[in-house]
Amino acid sequence: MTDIMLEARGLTIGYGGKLVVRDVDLTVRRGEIACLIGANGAGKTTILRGLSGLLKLRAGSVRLNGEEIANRSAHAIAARGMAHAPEGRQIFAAMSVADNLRAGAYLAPSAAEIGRRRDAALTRFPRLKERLTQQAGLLSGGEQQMLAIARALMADPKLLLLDEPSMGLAPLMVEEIFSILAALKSEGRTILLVEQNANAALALSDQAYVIEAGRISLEGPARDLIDHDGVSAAYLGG
Amino acid sequence: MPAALDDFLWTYQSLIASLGVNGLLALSMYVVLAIGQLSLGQAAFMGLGAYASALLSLHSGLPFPLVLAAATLIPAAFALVIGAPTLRLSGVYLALATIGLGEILRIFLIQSDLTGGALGLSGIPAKAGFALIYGCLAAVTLALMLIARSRVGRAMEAIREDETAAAVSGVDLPRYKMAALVVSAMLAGLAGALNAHASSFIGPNDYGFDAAVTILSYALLGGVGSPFGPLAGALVLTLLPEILRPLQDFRLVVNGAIIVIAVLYMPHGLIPWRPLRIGARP
Amino acid sequence: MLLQQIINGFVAGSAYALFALGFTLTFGVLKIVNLTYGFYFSAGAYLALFAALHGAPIALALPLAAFATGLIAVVLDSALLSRLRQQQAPELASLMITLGATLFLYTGMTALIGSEIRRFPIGLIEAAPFRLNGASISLTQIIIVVTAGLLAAALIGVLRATRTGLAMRAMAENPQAAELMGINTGAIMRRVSFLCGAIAGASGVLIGLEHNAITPYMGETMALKGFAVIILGGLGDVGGALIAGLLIGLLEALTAGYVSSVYKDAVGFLLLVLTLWARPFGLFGRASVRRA
Amino acid sequence: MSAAPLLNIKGLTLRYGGLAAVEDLDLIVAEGALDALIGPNGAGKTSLFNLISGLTRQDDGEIWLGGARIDRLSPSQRARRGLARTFQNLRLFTETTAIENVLVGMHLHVGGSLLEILTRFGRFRQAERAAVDAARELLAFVGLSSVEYAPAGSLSYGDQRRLEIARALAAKPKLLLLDEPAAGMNPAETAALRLLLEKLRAQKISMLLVEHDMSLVMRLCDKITVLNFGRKIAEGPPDAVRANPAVIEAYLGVKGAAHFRGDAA
Amino acid sequence: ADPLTIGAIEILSGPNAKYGVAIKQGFDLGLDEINRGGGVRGVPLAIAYEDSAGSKEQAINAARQLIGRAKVPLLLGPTLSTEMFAVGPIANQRQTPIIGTSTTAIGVTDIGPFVFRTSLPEADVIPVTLRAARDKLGVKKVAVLYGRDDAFTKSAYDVMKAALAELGFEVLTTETFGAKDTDFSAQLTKIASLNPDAIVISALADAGAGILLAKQALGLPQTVRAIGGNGMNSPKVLEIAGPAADGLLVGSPWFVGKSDPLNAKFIEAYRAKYGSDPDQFAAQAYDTIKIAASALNEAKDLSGEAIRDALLKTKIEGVMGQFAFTPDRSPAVVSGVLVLEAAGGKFTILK
Ligand SMILES: Nc1ncnc2c1ncn2[C@@H]1O[C@H](COP(=O)(O)OP(=O)(O)OP(=O)(O)O)[C@@H](O)[C@H]1O
Ligand SMILES: Nc1ncnc2c1ncn2[C@@H]1O[C@H](COP(=O)(O)OP(=O)(O)OP(=O)(O)O)[C@@H](O)[C@H]1O
Ligand SMILES: [Mg+2]
Ligand SMILES: [Mg+2]
Repeated sequence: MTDIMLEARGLTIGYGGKLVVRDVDLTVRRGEIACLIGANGAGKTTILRGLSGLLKLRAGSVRLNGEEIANRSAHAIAARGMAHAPEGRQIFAAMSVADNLRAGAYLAPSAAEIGRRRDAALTRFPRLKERLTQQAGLLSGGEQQMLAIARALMADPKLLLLDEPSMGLAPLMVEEIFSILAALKSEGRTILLVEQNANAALALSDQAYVIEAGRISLEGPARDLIDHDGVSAAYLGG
Repeated sequence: MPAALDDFLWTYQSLIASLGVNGLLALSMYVVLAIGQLSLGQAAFMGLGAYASALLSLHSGLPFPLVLAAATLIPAAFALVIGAPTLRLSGVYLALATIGLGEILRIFLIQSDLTGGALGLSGIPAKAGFALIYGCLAAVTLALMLIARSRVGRAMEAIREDETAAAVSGVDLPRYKMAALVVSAMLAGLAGALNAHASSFIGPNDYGFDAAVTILSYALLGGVGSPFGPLAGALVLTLLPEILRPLQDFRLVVNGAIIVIAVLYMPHGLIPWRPLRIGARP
Repeated sequence: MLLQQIINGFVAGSAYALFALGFTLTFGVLKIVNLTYGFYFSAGAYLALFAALHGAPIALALPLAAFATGLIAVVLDSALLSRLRQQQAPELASLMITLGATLFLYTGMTALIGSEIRRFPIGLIEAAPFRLNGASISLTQIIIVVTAGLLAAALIGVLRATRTGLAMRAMAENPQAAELMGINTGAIMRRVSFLCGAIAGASGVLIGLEHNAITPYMGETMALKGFAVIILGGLGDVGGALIAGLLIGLLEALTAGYVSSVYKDAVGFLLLVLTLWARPFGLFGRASVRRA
Repeated sequence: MSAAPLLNIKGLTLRYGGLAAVEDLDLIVAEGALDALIGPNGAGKTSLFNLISGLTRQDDGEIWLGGARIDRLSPSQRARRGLARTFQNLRLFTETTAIENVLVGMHLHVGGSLLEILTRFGRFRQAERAAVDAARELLAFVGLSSVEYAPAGSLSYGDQRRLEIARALAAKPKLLLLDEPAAGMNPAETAALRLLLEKLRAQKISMLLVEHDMSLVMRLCDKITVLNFGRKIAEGPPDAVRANPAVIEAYLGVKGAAHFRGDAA
Repeated sequence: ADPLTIGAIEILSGPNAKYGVAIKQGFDLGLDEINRGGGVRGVPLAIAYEDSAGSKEQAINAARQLIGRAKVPLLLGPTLSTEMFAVGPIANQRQTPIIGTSTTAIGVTDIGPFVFRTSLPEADVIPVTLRAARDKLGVKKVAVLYGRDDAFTKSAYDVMKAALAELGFEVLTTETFGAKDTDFSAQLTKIASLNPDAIVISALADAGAGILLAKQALGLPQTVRAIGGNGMNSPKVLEIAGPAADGLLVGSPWFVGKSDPLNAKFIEAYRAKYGSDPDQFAAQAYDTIKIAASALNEAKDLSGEAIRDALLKTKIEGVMGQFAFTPDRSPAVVSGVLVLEAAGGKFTILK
């Protein structure tokens, strides 16, 4: 077992004829939080989709826990312990909240285990508990966001990819999300985070990458980037 | 006219006429599909137009242009009446409701003595020549093209993609949907009348489920980005069985295979382009 | 006569429902109006016929035919629909491709085996009807009613309560998200195709047995009725399909018995149109949930 | 603030079964105002927007816009009266290009009768050309010039948000409802959005803004209304709302309130 | 020498191909014999077949091809009366004689002076059958069941209705079905409740057999006779319905068991060539090609008018008996109609 959870080398991804992500190298260490920040359209979402198998890679290698997973199907990657809470939430709208959570634990070994994870998720998001039987598509935007995160947690992942988890959440809830991330980290889980709330994200992360027009323009320990002048001007509103 | 050409035209008269008529039907399908309404009432509207015009021609002595007008207005009136409740439906539900209405109409045609029952009507005067059929087709195609390349065409496409977003942008959904249904009914009725007066014989089973599906397939095979897609679909699907005639037993098998392959390789239709609008990329 | 008409209606309705169960399931999971479904119905009947002509008892011919049609469905769906899905083709393209495939399959079948009407060998199944109170019902009819009921219950059970059912529903809603949950959507799709093909095939055998008339186009006729049934019941709703099938069957029988057989076919469609005007998504269907 | 009310909502109520998404709500947006609507997730903000724009019907209450009652009108009729909105869950015409999305937004203002369309005479060409120019300008205004011809569905999330705003602006609304316009934007992008909204305010477009980004709301808005469980729990200028214990308790949190205190200065 | 080619339009594919195929086999058998005997006008005779697949559109296109391009002097077919109503006017317009071999509906020959048929119209056959049922079996009260949406079954029903009234039957109820129906139990249940002596059925073979099976399944006794029209006069009906067909009555211009030598020879040749028994459609086709050949030989030239005139004068002895056309181009001799009864999977002449 290495201490590197995810290692991407030369990641290149495109849509049709257009390359959107070029030659990106990323490393996420076990038990750490890494974050990607960048302007709208920089390619953050595309990178996450490439890592989790939703998009085909044009080139590059991805190692999860030392095993090559480039261009494996998304379900196979999920089975190796990666969970991805995608952009736009992608909840199962016509299914109840409870069934969405069950689907999140699709690969769980036993009913007891599913129950345990569900209880944990519902303690984190009490609002979902009130809405268990409601069709997920009828939830408010923020409630859906909570469900998307909770559903990813149901997989009990070793590596969690989160695409803007704080989007659409009320300030109190944003605080809550960041403290959940901190708690997950202290449980020993690894997280790759895309976040526009860059201040909070950098404060929480160990390692950070700045994406510009599909390439990594800057990387380093998150603490250092907070103080970096360019970063602060471009992404932190400072 | 040289005898050879005359023979050629006579031999392919029905085929040439059906190409035009089917083109009109394809356009009538286009009008509803363009706003995302999977209405399959076209066959029934066609039947209404055909029967109305045939009965008028046979029994009323009305001049032919008036007969044609009636053949477009009667289906249009029918569309207006059924429109309000029907247009609340969407997708396959709308498709089946309109097919259901068509089946009910068919059963009425079969039962009624006026319409000749299962025997249909024969001896309809042959008044629809090539000039009339293709004149109508050309005029309708041009009009639809001009509309597609305007704010109306944009609004239609917007409805197809997202009704709610179109509505809050100020697009009057009920009006657009009703207008599309009525225009589509008029075109189908016109096609029915032309067909009746080109082939001289009509029967109630010509306007059932099979016909509805055939008309739909013109548009689907051709693509609904622009009026030319459905026209191309009608052209191909009308000609194919004739071209493949020498294959005898395997004619329709090959026909089916060609359709399958065409869709596999051209899922957006034979003519996937959308009309160039003013302001679109040069 | 009332009792007999109710039996007639119930049997006819169960037959519609039996056919419609797989039809509605294909739509429910794959989100595609798969017109080839009617072909599996015909194919099932023919396959069982050939098995029976080679001496297989019905208890063997039926499952054999169902298994074979299931396999045909898997092959066709993988070759056509999966491919389209990968290309992210527009929804209607899949309707068109099944239309083309239907033409190909039906005419291909007739070109190979002729369009002659065929019948199962006499004595393949006990034909003498049971009598009760002057009404009669045959063994095949009983089997159809029972199968339709049990199958509907089983499908509802699978969809609601099992892990596979959960995966099917998730895939129906959002295949990409389902993949992210670790659901192998390709495998689920094949399973659903197989199941639906097998249901269509088995219902073809049973209904072929009941009327003892097998023609290549029997599936096409059935498909139109089946369509009405699954729409009336609400697309994708298994229980709805059962109830809608029974409703249409009963209504047709009673109309023919007490009003006029002229309106027998119309009444199903009339019910459909009126229902949709009142409930735009069928008796039990629901609008897709998408909040603004 | 004594300007005439542009939007006037009286006793508005919407229930889903036992749950009241909006309950007995009174709300006024004055002519030219830039007001905010905040509240915890599920408080009923989007539901209120849906009621105002006509996508759902209220169970009770009235909605007045510019002196006329609009709560029985269809969405397009309300749009005609000067209402436009953006969607929290993006609803763009994904297959059409960005510029065409904006052109659809302009639907009500592009002239040309059916006859003119069919003959290409009269105002038609001129109207279309003017519309295209205006659409280009709007795209430039929201910073999307480079993707004019990209299908809307292929834009990144943040760009799609901007496109929604451009489409809504294309309708030349009197009242613009913005549902979380800054979601998916980083602080720098949010600051640019703020400038944009300020320009709109200068153009006398009234706005009602739903937003969870307090740095934006607190700096920008004239009046803030806070909802919780469908009811109004506070209303007033930013400073008052920020200090309101009920709002801190339900929405901002002590840390949040403290955090945003410095911003308004 | 180049053969003289005439055209034939039949249903060779699709659900009703069984009729077209039987007809084609009848033609081909007759053609062999004609050509073995020297052909017509000193050259072999040939038939160019076109498939209509049962569709009017395709039948029309086929006819236009044959007349306009292949320039055949004479057309045979098409199979169904509906198709004839579509194709007849076209042939007539170009003055090309067209002979239907299986078009029994009312009004077929009214299409025009070049439209012929060699099949007995239902109007000549059905009254014979009904009279036999009344006189020989004592049938008085009947229920009627007909296919409402098919031109052929509907027009046969019209004939039945008139004949039933004329012969003084009591009609208890008139029920209908759709061409594609396979479930007839509701109608038959109603009929059974009225206790008729017989059920008069106008149906094509497939539906007809289905009705017989359903009749048995519902427990209607064998003594309640089924009386069919031309569409049910097919061995296929007996084959499908099995014992349920026992007691069925049909009228027919021809019968496989007819013992005259010409017929025996035909059946033997047919069995040798195709390995099965001919049906009425094959027999009519066989006679028709002989009639056509004779007229082509006699015509003073190959113009449409000459052939038409020759056809009107043709008199032959065929497997169906004496044949000649009436002035309005239907079969003149109707005395040969036999009433057949199904028993043990075979038709026999009703005693
Ligand atoms: N389906 C698609 N087809 C074509 N281009 C696309 C598609 N999806 C994204 N793109 C393009 O890829 C680039 C990167 O998009 P991506 O969604 O990865 O950005 P992002 O960094 O996540 O931005 P945001 O912060 O707005 O979410 C953008 O230029 C976008 O226009
Ligand atoms: N159609 C519906 N059926 C049942 N409940 C609904 C329906 N629509 C909304 N709700 C509920 O009403 C409440 C209000 O939802 P709304 O979307 O208005 O919240 P919101 O204030 O916009 O929240 P957010 O900040 O998360 O977007 C939510 O709890 C939601 O679950
Ligand atoms: Mg993104
Ligand atoms: Mg909201």
